[in-house]
Amino acid sequence: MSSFRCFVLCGNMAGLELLSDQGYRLDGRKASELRKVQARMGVFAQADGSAYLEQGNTKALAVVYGPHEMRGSRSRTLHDRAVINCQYSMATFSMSERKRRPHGDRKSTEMSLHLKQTFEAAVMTQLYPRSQIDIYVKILQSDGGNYSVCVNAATLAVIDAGIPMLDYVCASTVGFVDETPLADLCYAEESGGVSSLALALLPRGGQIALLQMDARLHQDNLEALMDAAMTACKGVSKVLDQVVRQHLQEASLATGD
Amino acid sequence: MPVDTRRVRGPEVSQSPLLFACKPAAVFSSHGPRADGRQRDQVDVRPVFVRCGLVSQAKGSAYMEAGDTKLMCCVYGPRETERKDDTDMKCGRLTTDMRFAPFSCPERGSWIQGSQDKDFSLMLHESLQPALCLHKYPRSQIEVNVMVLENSGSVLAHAVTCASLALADAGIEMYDLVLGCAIRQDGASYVVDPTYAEENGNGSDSSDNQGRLTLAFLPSLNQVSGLQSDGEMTEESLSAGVRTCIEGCYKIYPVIQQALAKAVRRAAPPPSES
Amino acid sequence: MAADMRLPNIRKLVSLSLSAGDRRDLVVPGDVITSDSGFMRGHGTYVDEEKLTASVAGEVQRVDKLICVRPLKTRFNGEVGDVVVGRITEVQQKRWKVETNSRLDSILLLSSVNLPGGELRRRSAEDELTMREYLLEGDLISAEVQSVFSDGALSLHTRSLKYGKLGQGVLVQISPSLIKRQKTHFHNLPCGASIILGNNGFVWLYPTPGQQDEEAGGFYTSLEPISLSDREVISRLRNCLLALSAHKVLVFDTSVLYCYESSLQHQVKDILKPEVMEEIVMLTQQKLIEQEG
Amino acid sequence: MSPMKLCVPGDKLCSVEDCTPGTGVYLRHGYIYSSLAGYVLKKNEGEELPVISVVRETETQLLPDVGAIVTCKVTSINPRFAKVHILYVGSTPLKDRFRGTIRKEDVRATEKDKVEMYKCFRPGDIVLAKVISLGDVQSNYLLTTAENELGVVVAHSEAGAQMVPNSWCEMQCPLTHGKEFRKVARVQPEYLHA
Amino acid sequence: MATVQVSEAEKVYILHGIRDDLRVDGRGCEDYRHMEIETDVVSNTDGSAKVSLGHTAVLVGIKAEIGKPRPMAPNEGYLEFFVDCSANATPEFEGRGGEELGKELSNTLYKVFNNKHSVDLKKLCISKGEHCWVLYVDVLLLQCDGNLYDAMSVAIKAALFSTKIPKVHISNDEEGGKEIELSDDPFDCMRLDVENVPCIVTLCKVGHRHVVDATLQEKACSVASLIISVTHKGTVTCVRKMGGGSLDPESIFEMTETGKRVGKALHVPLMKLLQQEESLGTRQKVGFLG
Repeated sequence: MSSFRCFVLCGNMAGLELLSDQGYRLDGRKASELRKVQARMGVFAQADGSAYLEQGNTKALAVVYGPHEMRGSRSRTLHDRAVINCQYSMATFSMSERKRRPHGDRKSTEMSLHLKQTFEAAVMTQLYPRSQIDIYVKILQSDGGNYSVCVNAATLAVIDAGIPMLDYVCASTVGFVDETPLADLCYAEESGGVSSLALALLPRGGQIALLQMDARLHQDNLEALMDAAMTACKGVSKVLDQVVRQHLQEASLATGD
Repeated sequence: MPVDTRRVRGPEVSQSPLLFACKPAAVFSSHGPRADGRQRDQVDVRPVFVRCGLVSQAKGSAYMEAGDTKLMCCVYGPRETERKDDTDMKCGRLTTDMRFAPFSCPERGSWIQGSQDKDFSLMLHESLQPALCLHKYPRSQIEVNVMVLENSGSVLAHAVTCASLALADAGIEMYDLVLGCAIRQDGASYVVDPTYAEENGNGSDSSDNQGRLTLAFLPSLNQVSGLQSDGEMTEESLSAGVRTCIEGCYKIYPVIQQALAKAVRRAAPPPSES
Repeated sequence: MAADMRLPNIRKLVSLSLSAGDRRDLVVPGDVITSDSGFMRGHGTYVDEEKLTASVAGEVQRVDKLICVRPLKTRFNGEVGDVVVGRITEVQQKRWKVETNSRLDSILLLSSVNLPGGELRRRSAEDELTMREYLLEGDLISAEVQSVFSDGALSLHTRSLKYGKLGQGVLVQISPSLIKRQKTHFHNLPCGASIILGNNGFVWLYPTPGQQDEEAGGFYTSLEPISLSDREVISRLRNCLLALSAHKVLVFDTSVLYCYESSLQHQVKDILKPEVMEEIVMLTQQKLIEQEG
Repeated sequence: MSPMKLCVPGDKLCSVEDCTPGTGVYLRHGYIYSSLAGYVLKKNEGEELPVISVVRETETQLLPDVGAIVTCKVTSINPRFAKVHILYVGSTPLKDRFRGTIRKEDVRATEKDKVEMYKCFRPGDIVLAKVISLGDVQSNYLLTTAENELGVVVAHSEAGAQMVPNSWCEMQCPLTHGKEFRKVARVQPEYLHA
Repeated sequence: MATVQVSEAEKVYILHGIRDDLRVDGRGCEDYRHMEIETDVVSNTDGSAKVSLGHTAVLVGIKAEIGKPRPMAPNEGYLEFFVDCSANATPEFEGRGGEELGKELSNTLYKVFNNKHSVDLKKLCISKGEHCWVLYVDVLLLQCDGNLYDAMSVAIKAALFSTKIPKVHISNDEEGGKEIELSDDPFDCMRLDVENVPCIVTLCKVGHRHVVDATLQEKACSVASLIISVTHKGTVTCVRKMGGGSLDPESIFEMTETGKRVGKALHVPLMKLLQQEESLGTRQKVGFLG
């Protein structure tokens, strides 16, 4: 099945410059500017924690169940800490071309693993021996930076579930074009041949939870790119902080005594 | 998409020659008698031929022919459940599997079970389960496998009948037999136990009362264990259809009873009365 | 037949509190609470470079030298003496596993229940095999936390007449942090029904028993139909509890009762409509403030 | 004598006032119905109502039930329990394989805490046991041998010969005269079929 | 499927309540929980809708792609259904856990739409025998709190209502081949007529009565249910008995009668709401931020 429109769109893009002479990007942002982030915590009542996060046109839902008794095979039980179990999936309609399966392909399996590693670095699992924490993330609409958006949404969901974390985990995808680092890439930039790097950071201590790059980049540029990524993550953390504080403020008013 | 590599496959894309045949003039006309001479608007089911215990390996089996529709069913078990996780302690479990032989329909099918076959299996499961005394088989499972050898319409209905026969042959305790019957509604008229052509034909285009209905019925308990329809039907013709199907079930009831009695008699002489 | 369809609206929580400004006792993960080393670290905090830091988002609570952060929503963190309502999930040898919204399934030992036939009965091997006759998977019980195992799992007991298997009624699940700790969690509400406010957020609503006919160690449940008027009260209470929980109002006998009274002008099924919910909760909070002041 | 009546599942046989239900039948609204395809059998026992049941020559599927004596084969042992395959229920062979467990505390009736599984069973032994429970979700059928008549009936020595019981806890190899420990059953003649 | 455990005594309570026409949440036997509907919530689709019914939440996205018509119907497009029971709804659906239920739901949807009038498939044909529109109707289950079928069908109807398929122009090139060109103008699009799209009504038989819009607890007390898909005219496009129990013929007649009545009545507020939303124009979408 061919998607004609997708074809048309890509054709248009190839000719465009990712960064104009005036220093503007395809969607009109400056090089270090982030996309608009909107989020809400506690979207669903049945889960222990849930959050919805939009970063530009990328939209993700994260749901947390647990900590709870191990499900399925008890052999995976850890006696000194909780098991973190992640599943990343994409809605079949999330991209311009329809996906046939929401999850189970190699890319989503890898993404699930990355999420697991990221949150094992931040969640204080040692407080919950023999338990399991499920983090499920669903991309509803994809426009680049899927990993980062998932991490940010999942962070909010974990906080909503009241599970202790050392700090927020904030993530951002950055790229390098024309000697300039671009923050928070969108799909057109990601697929436009930019060497991109994804970073998940615990902003307060500056610890890195996950760092991934699978493109070619000159060693000299790495530092600049890392700096840009750190700044972007800290920018995200400010927004998340606002969301959480607002949520706290609203929700605790009534309980407050 | 799972591909069966062990078999030689045909060309990537092939089409049935039927598509290119000049359309036979209205295979399924909506007036007058039916192609096989049965009456329309009457509970005129095809004569059925049934025989139990043909497959010696299985605990119970049955073969059934209704017109050109031919199918067979094997029952295995009760045996220990394979999946331990969701074993119900108090109840046994019924598993059903219904498959079409690739040559069973006018168009060649695949060996791999498609989603339609899975749907049939599910419907078979729902139709049979209410009739079984599953509580007598704790921690065990009973397997029902149906293979459709030739599809000439009303397959699900006959599969239900055939499966209940095989279950009885296997000596599985049941509250009642389960009988199936199907009808095809075509405007104001209907045909009972439709053939493949009648089932899939277009009927009279003008009317919107076009639908198919399959029912599974427990004759002695007077309970409907399975019901499914598609197409478009008014609520009145739907209710009328249910009544007609029940009547159809009663028509084949004696045949099934006799076949079963014959199987019991053949299996063993009556035990001495003492 | 009634079907109420509408477009979604941005929901606002109802609040009457005056201190709507910045509250300094609210923290988020990573916030430093104090760098004074004289404090003790409680739940929801950790020490990072000698600074006491929050690990969850919520309210800071200080008891003497102990600092805790209580998250808005969390699984039940049981303590000895807590009253819980739970559901049996598994019958094992000598014990039942009970779902209590904790992070591990709680455990009810065969030796922690009163078996029919008196206190001092020895638990024999036959009792082990007939455990299903007392409590079956799916059954609801009320119990008390007897002890907490080293891994954090709770051990329950039902060795008091007020605990045991629950009969007919309705279970409402809300967040454990919305349950106010009180002297008693069993209430016979004047509106004609009784309530067990489990500390674990499981709330059990049931018709007030006529006379004390507790027998057979609480394993007997009556299956007689309950009168329509009792049902209506219970359904109303159920919906009120959900309204309170949706607006994060602390749940205890008085707040439930005020909410019940405020809802009386509406039909039971309408209480869950967002605008009705808002109105009722607003009225409830007004009453609560009046009563306090 | 009239030929025996045949019935199919769902056939109404009689009212409960006339007969008491036996096997292969079920009760519904005060009537007895058949749940099997087979022959209707009425048995008169004394002055009480006759028992009505439906029988088939091919044995109806038996499942191990609580209280049933089963013959099984030990497949594996560990310090806490022995795993077995149930082969016979009473004297009826099972068509399919069912698994069971004999826990350490169910091996014998006395001195339960001194039981050592390796001194009671070995893989390959044929054991008579009684079903005590259908077990729960994880476990299999729970069996016991805590009666004099229950325990190992057939065992082979390391040399491969069938051993002869010496005492209730010992068996001897006829070839090497080596002794091995077993929880030996005092075999009742009616169970001797294996 | 996400099931809940209910004790015997709770079942009795629910059963008697339904007998007295007062359900646990105060509803009568034929009342729905309140429903929130919004269309156009995800933008990578050609039509979408989000529906929440009690705590059940469903998101439907429709994508139109160009494909080849089926050989049996060369002048018609077709619909493909897929139901994703995501782990978001319940951990039971993790991995392949939701596949079975998803299959069951999508197979039923095929049946529901297996008739000539629900969607005008001829309109989806672009050039006979060569190109047609294929509408992929993807249902995403976000939370389940009972009555998936009804919520799903309402969401599908709303999503189909909001679907905008771009206009196509076919031109012949020199070699006699055909070229398909999509209209760039987002307003130059084709809308679907959803008047005849049916809604599903699930009737749960509990005790001697039947209820609509059963919660998970009520579902646990029911032995069998009947799903009926009904158009606004009252035509039934699909009936299916679900569950492990059986129904006596009389109650089937009662249930189809109720199903038809309730189903017919469901279309009125739904269409009103969809038109109302349309008339509001470019309103700020609430989506998941509400």
